[in-house]
Amino acid sequence: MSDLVGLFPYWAVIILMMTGLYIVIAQGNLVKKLIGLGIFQVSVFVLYIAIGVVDGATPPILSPGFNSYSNPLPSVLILTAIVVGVATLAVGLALAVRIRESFGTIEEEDLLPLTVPELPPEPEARP
Amino acid sequence: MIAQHAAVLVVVLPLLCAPLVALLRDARIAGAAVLIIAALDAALATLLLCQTLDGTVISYALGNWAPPIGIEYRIDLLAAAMACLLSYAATLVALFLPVSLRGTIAPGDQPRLFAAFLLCLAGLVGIVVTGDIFNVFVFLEISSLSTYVLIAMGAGADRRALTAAFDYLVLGATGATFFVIGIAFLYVVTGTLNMADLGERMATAPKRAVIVGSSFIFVGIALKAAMLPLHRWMPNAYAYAPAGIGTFLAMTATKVSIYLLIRMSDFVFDTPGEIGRVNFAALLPPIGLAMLVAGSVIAVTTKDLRRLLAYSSIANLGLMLVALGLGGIAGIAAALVNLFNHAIIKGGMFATTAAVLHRRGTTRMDALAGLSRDMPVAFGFLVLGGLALIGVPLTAGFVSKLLVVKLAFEQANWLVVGGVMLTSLITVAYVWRIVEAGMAAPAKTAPRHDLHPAFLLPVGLLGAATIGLGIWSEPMLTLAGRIAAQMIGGAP
Amino acid sequence: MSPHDLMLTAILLPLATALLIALTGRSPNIREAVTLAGAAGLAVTVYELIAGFDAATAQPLVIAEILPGFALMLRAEPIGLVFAGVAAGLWGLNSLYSIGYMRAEHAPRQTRFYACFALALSAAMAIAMAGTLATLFVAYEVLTLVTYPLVVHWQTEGAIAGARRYLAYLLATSLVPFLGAILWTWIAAGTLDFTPGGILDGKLGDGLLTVLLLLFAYGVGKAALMPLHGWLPAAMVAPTPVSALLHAVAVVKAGVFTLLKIAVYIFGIDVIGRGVGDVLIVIAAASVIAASVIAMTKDDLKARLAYSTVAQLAMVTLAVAIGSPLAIGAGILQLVMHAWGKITLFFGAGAIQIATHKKKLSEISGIGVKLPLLMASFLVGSLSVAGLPPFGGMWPKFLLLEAASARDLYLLVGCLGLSTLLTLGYLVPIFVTAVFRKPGEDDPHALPEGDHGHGDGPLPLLALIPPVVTAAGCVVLFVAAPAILRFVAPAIGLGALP
Amino acid sequence: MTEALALDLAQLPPGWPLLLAGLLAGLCRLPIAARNIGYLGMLASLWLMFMTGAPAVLQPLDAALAIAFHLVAGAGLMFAAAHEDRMAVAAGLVATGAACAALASRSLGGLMIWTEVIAIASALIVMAGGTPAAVRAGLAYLLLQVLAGVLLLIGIALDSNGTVTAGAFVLLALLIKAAAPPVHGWLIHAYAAASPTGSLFLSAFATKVAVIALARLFPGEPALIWLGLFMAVMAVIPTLFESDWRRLLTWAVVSQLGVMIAGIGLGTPEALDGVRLLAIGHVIYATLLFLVAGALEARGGKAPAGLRPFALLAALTIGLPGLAGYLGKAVIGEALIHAGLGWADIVIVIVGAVVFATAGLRPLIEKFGTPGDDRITSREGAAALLLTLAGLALGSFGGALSPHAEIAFHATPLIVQGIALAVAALVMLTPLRRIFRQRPGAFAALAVPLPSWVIAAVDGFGRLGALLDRIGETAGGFLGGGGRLVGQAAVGLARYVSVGGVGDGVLWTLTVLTIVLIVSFG
Repeated sequence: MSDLVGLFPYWAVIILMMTGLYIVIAQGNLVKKLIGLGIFQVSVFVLYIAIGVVDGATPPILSPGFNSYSNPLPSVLILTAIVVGVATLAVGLALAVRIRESFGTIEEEDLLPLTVPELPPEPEARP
Repeated sequence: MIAQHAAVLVVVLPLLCAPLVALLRDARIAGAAVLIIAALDAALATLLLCQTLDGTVISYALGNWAPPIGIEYRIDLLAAAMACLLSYAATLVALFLPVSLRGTIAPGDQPRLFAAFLLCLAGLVGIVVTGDIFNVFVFLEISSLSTYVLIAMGAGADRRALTAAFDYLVLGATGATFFVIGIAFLYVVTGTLNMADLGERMATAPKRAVIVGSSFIFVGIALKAAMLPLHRWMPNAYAYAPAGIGTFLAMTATKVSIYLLIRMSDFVFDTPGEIGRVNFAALLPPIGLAMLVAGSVIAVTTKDLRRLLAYSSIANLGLMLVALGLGGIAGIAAALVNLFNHAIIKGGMFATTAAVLHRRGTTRMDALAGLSRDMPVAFGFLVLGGLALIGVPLTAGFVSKLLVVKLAFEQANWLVVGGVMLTSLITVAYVWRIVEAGMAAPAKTAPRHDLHPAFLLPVGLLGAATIGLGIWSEPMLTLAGRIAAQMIGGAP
Repeated sequence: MSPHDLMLTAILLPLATALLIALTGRSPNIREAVTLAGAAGLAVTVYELIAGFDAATAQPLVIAEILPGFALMLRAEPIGLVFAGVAAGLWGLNSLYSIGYMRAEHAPRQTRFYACFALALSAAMAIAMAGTLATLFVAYEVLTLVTYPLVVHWQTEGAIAGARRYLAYLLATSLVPFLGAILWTWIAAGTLDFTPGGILDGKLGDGLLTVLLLLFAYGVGKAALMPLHGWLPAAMVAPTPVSALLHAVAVVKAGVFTLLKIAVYIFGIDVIGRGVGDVLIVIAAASVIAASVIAMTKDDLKARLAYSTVAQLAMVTLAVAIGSPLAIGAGILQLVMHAWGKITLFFGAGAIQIATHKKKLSEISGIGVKLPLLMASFLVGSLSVAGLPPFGGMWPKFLLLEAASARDLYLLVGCLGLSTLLTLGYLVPIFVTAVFRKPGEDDPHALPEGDHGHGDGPLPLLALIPPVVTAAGCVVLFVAAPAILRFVAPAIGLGALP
Repeated sequence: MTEALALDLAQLPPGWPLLLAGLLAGLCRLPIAARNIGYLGMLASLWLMFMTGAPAVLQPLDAALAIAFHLVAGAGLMFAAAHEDRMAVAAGLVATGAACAALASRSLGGLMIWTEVIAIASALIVMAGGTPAAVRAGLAYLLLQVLAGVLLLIGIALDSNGTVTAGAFVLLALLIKAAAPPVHGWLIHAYAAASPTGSLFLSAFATKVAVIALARLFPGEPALIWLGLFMAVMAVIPTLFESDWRRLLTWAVVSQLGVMIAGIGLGTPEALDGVRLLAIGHVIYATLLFLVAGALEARGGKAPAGLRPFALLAALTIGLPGLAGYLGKAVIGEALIHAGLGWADIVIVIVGAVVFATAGLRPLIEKFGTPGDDRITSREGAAALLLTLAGLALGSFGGALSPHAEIAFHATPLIVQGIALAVAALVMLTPLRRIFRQRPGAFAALAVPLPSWVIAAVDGFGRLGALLDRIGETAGGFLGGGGRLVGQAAVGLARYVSVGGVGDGVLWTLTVLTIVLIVSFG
């Protein structure tokens, strides 16, 4: 039972991951899918940070008076991961905007019939 | 000096030049710049290949931080060969990219497209060159993001490129995140990110974490390699991207994932034939055969030439996975031969399709009528590529298919033998759809001008390589053999 | 020139001719001259090869090594040279005929036609000179692909459909059963080289050998063994000179030639003779009878000749299946005799089509009056294919009868006798209808007496000479047959001549 | 077999000039040119065979038969002058050459080859008859002769490894070619349907060569005697009732062949000589009769002036001693008596008499009633004269050919023959001949196998072919349908996996992850 409490962060990771994936799968709106994706990536960040924690150690920021720090490497990795996450979100949202402009909708149900492979190609409707 | 730093330069050069190209005003200069950069990159890659040809492994510590702390670039024969493939592909595509973009992309946007193209090249070469597993993830994301942008750029010709890019983005991001989760588990139990180190410490690591980690990594790579259930993004991506980009993706995108599969299974987990407990022999042949059959069958029913070639690529990927699944030095060598030959054949066909698109504005099958009369040279190269796909002797396709079938025959794996041979019949079906579409009498007499001279060099080179490697396949076989031996022989 | 150079020239000369034809596409006369020159050159080269051939000094010539053990290697040996002689000999005649035919029909795309023709011959030569099963397979595939543009020449809807079926059969049979059999042989015997006495003896049990032989028999789609013969009638959409090439000179001959070489150099004659070929004997005999019988029902001349070819080819397969040296000798002779006999018939059918624009048997009653010489050569061709004595066709049937009776296969003897009668049953009526029946006698939509057919252009001389020459060839071959048999005897271990 | 064909140019078969002439005649347009080539070829062949001192390939009797063949060819050429039939002339010459070569061939193989050539040439002659019936008869002729050829081929193939059945096949083949009873119909229909010139050439070669071959290979077969006698008697009955002269003659030919076969059956050297003599005689008088009948028929049944004497002569040569027909029959008769089969000799004499009456006298009386308007051409007269002289030469100087021939001058056979002829003449000249009412095509049913049967037998296979074709189609359709079904199923499955929104993609990713986990942990 005691280690169950200790595993709290990992439970958080799993919950966040599942909600994130659920949103991506279930939601029809493209922007909501991106939000779900964001949540899913956040769960990974939490996982990495949870790995690096050392009991009784301070976060890995050099400051006088503390000599035991948590493992800095996961935190560093997550910096990069966050940058990647943000970039992906940016591109995703940009795409959503362009889809809204040319298709007039960002609901997946409406988009599907318009993007059937058999249709002849139509150039994008310039605003 | 250059030779010594070639390992990092091959990545840094396109990475740094990308923003510079983005800033250029004039599209023509940007196009030329991309060509020069790609050519330089190819030269560097060739240099690397020469250095590693005799088996030496170049280890380049970034910023002089010694591994396992610092990020280390390990270039062995496989990495060098893949780098060459990527940079040569980029150079060939750069040759005709400016011409093929003229109709669809506004001149103002073209420099930014070239920048994304260079970024994608840098990312792919980075994956191949780096020895650090998290670094692989970073480069994976760089290449993926630039690919999403490149595909979205195809919206000028067909607005469905946007939704294709969006789908690929969501799936790609999910796949990459799975990959990172996998790395997290491996890092937890081994404490290092350097692949070579991972390989050594993996043996003593606790089993469950390794299994979960390896499963996540396998699924991440599977998604990037468009394995069967996860291949939705690929046909739309190849079909709706601008023609030149489609060619580059066809020659490189999924090949890098196959590289990762080989790298992970033989290098990181040092257990050739499986990643952690994900046993290749059990998993890959069924998936490969399923891809072979599904890809070929849908290819027969597609209405657009580029979608047909995309599904054909799925089928060929299946063949590579089957080869990997058969395992052993011969298995990996067969997979590599397949990889390189398919890149050449499919590259040639996509380039020809780009030329047809440039002239006729569409690649729908019914719009191909009269191709044999109006564009005989293009039609000739399409037929040549088709024959190579079928695996007709004197073409590279025959060599690669024969290797896989002979290996399966020797292992008395009748399912694979039967599967590969029967799907070559389905291949005949969809290749002959192209030939007959080309031969049908054209509705109206289109102007009789063949493919644009810019396409002639890449298409010609790739066509010649298809035939050349079909007859004189000895160099390709020795290269693949050496790589496989190096893989399986001594991991570090 | 050394044998090796001769072999190379035999293959490269048609290739060069094809290129030259492509270049001189603009001016038809030069292009035709190039074709004829190429044909003549090839005939001389092959003649020198045959004349200068002796088994001792025939060394292999390796060109390229596609895979370790899967090499492109040439080696001259008697059976190959006989096939090369047939193909080279008939190319000139066929080209002469094509010039007459294509110009009379004002056919489009003639440059591509002649170029592909030359390429087909180059592939046929490569098949003839192949030293390993690998080279033979490569040349076999090239022949299939090179003849596709010939079959689809008119590029009408029907032509494309027919050509599609042609290619589907040939590629499907060669990519799956044939390649499978080659791989199985490669792994079982370790090598693919053609070695006298065969390489499979002792490597596989008799049961497996039978299966392998069947795999080869059906793998070689060009031998058009029944149920898988569909491509041959389908290829009738091609212009007649192509049908002549396909069904008499190159394609089907390559098929049965492959079976002969596999029987002699891969299995070894005595291995097949041990009873390995018995199942194939039954299939081939049934195929002979069934094809001849179906041929009788065909009203279209070329379809009838196509089924006749299926029947005659099944006889060579029968010879392979019997597996005694005498039978193999019969197979080789049938290959030669059928080539000359059948090409005469196709020339005849084509000439009838040019002169009277008629394709059906029911329509051609009474046209013999205008084409006496053509119909005479058609009769000679028919009798030779049927196997009546004064013409070459008699030899293979007689040797087959002898081989069959030597192995006490009396039912087979009956079959062969019946097949001669059936062949007469479907070939002679063509001659009889054309020459002896009055126009419109039993022709439902006969033209009224006054109108002798619209535009009955006179038969161009170029389309008349080849049939007569090949008909004469049948008679000459009747006398030359023992010489051919003696030339091939050492290779197939045939002791005394019958 | 191969030695039979070791045809180096020096040692060509005896009849080769005729073969060459036949081919050339076929090619040139002008009938006159064709005939001149024919004469040239004939003379060259004769000169080559006998004058150049070439080794005596043929024994005296066979040589005589060869000369007879050449005479027939000559007569045919002369007769053809009046009647336009180019195909018959060319094919006839080829048949003559082939017949000579067949006589000279030493081995069974050579015989088979040349009999086939005769068969092909004769079939062409029949088909050149011009009427649909002629075409059918010709086709049936060819099919039956080729069947015989094939049986011969099988016989040769079998006897190369010495099985007993070989002989049976060869015998059966030769009997078919010699128009033995069950299979004699082809001769009746073929000779009746041919053109007048054609019938001249036909009657000589095919059957005679077969008879000579039988004589060489199967002398002394007891069964043949009975077969021969039955054939002779059976064939002579229809001649009584047949009104059409040409069909009547064909029945006469069959009956005379029966006599020859009976002689062969006896097998004694005397009998064999008799057979050969009868063969030579029969060649001459049969051709003469066909010539006269042809001339008559060509003029629509009204006899031209000047034909009557030749018709009389032709009738006489059938049986009158001293002429062609008598000698052979007498020798065979004597041979039968010596062998103790006296009654058989009487049967032969009676048959001979009846043939003389029905084939010779009756038509003479009935058909030459009202003289026609035009005269016979000089060529026809010359041809008839040539043949009668030949008959005379054979009849009187037959002795030179074989020792047994001198019995022709013995008293008893002369008397018996004389009585028989007298009785026959009596019956024919008086109104008694009314009892045998004549109508054309009498006893046609006996001329089994009818051409239509033979062709139907071969075409019957066509129905089997149509059936197989249909089976092929349905099987193809069925397989095609099956193939399409599997294809659609595969496409449906493949599409199910690849179509759908992004969400499905991620869902699939999760499922794959779970599968991989299970597999790895498993």
